[in-house]
Amino acid sequence: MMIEELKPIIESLIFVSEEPMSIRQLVAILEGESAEDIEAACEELGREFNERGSGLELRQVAGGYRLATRVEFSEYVRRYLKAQPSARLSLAALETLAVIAYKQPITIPEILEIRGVTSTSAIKTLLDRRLIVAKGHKQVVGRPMMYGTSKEFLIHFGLNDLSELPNLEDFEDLMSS
Amino acid sequence: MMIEELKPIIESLIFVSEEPMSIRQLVAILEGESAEDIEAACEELGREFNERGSGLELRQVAGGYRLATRVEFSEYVRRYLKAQPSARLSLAALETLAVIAYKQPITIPEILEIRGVTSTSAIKTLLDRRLIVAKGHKQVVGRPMMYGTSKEFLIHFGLNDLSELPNLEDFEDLMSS
Amino acid sequence: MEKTKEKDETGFSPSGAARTPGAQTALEASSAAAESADQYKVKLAVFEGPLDLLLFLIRKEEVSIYDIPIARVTQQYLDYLRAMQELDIGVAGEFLLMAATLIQIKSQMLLPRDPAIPEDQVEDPRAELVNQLLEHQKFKAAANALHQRATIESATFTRGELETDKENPEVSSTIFQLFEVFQEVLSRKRAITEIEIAREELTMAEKITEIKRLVSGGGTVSAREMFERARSRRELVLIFLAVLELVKELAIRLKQADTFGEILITKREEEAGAGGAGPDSEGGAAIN
Repeated sequence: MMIEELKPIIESLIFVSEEPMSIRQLVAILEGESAEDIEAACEELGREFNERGSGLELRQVAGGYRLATRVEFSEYVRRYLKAQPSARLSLAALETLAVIAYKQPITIPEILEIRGVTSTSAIKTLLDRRLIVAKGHKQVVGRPMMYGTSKEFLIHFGLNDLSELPNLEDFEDLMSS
Repeated sequence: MMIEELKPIIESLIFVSEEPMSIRQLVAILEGESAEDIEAACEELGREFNERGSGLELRQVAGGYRLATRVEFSEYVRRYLKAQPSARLSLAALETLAVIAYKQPITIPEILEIRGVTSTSAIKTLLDRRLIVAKGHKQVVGRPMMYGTSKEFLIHFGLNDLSELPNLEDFEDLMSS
Repeated sequence: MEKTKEKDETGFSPSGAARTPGAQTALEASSAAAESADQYKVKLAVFEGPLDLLLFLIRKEEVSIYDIPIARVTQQYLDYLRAMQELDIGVAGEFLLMAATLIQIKSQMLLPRDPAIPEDQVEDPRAELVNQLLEHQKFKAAANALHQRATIESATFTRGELETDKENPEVSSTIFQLFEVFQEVLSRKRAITEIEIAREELTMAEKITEIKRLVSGGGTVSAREMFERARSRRELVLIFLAVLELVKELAIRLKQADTFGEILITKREEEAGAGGAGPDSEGGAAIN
């Protein structure tokens, strides 16, 4: 294969790899190609990334080549990552959210009672993400705060209102076949 | 910022993101930049990937941009990842999915009506694979759950949005042939 | 219905690997109808449902879907069902329902036309079925198109994982998952409660044995002293319940000398005949 042909193949391989891609690995995948040609293709690929002012660069790190964002754009990347905690919740947070959604309004001690573990940091996460809101104090000893789901919760899960939460019957509909 | 300056920043952001990156997200990160400029930069970026014969391409999927390897190099990538093609959907699941995709939101009884056969286990599979999501209860007797396709569905089938589904009427008259 | 369920999971198992989704393929696979029973069985399993079977028959007979010779097709349909039954393939309810529909349409077709209704207003009894078949056919084609798209998609790959990717276990939160998680929490709580109950029962049994042992030598034990030995509220309740249980079992007797005096527990000996003061009233009075 010509070096020109090798380049895009190597590019896609480095792109999908989770670990830096070594010349040795590339030689193994690209049967019949010499280590020299492969190395030359890598070098050229890296040079091209630099020359065209790409947002990415081909870095040579311990053990091989990897693609990474260029340092000068790290500010934007950081900004993106920070604004990112979108769709994912830890299992603890998701459990807490589920309990709140189905048992609202509910206090922290009551959540503890159901989950069997403290949920304070999960509740903080959920409050930060605005998936839950405080719903006033419960009129019992200690007047603990009650929590319920927010409008953002409905939007996040694509619900019009809480009555659209699936119930046991919906689930059984799926099981009975 | 000039479009030329925007391009590498956008490239690095799209690279870092795990999910397709929407114009809206980019606008939020690149404060002060117009959606038009950002879109123009994305277009140009995509064109450049194609023109230089990169191993990667910029694709529009599920309402956003994402980088992916080109189909023509799939054999090498598979060889490296030793990727098992992800478990295929059964015929029943695919047909059920087609009905849901074109008729959403749709309930289980309505799917039965069209397919002439119960689809509950197919629906369970589709929910597990996250290709469909619950879309709330239908306000009819029994309040059955309605289902529709998810973002995963768009990603799985490489669609930018539902309007990219082929027209159902185009499938007509297959019997007369 | 059981059958459909199984098929879902095994739809593309080795035996089905050669077929791709889509009407044509399913039909062609079936039309290569084999003579031997075993092969027959395999072919029949290809039908996803009654509509699939009907479409196959229509194609096999090379008739128009818009003008189905209903008597002939019905006969063939019933033959297939019979074959399925003979081969011991469970015939799902949907297949039987369709058989009933076909027979109904057939008999409607045989009825003489009402001369009072103008010809262009006579409704074809097959119309609904034809629409259903056409609709089904379209979705099968759509499923095929989806499958082709997925095949192309599976040939492109996204980048490998980066360090910046979240370390959280992926918990994508669809609404059904939220429900499932909730159910899991509830069942976990149930399991914990059951363990607690089991533990409590064990302790209760222990208390009963302990009290029995204390009074076994014919001695007397002060109830107050025993209650005072309890290290927790829960243990106190347990002792109390154990005493009650033993009174009920007629294993012990409670005695109280004066109204506010000590309650003494003694072992109850076998009594021949219950006198005026029965065991219940005796125990009950003492406890109150």
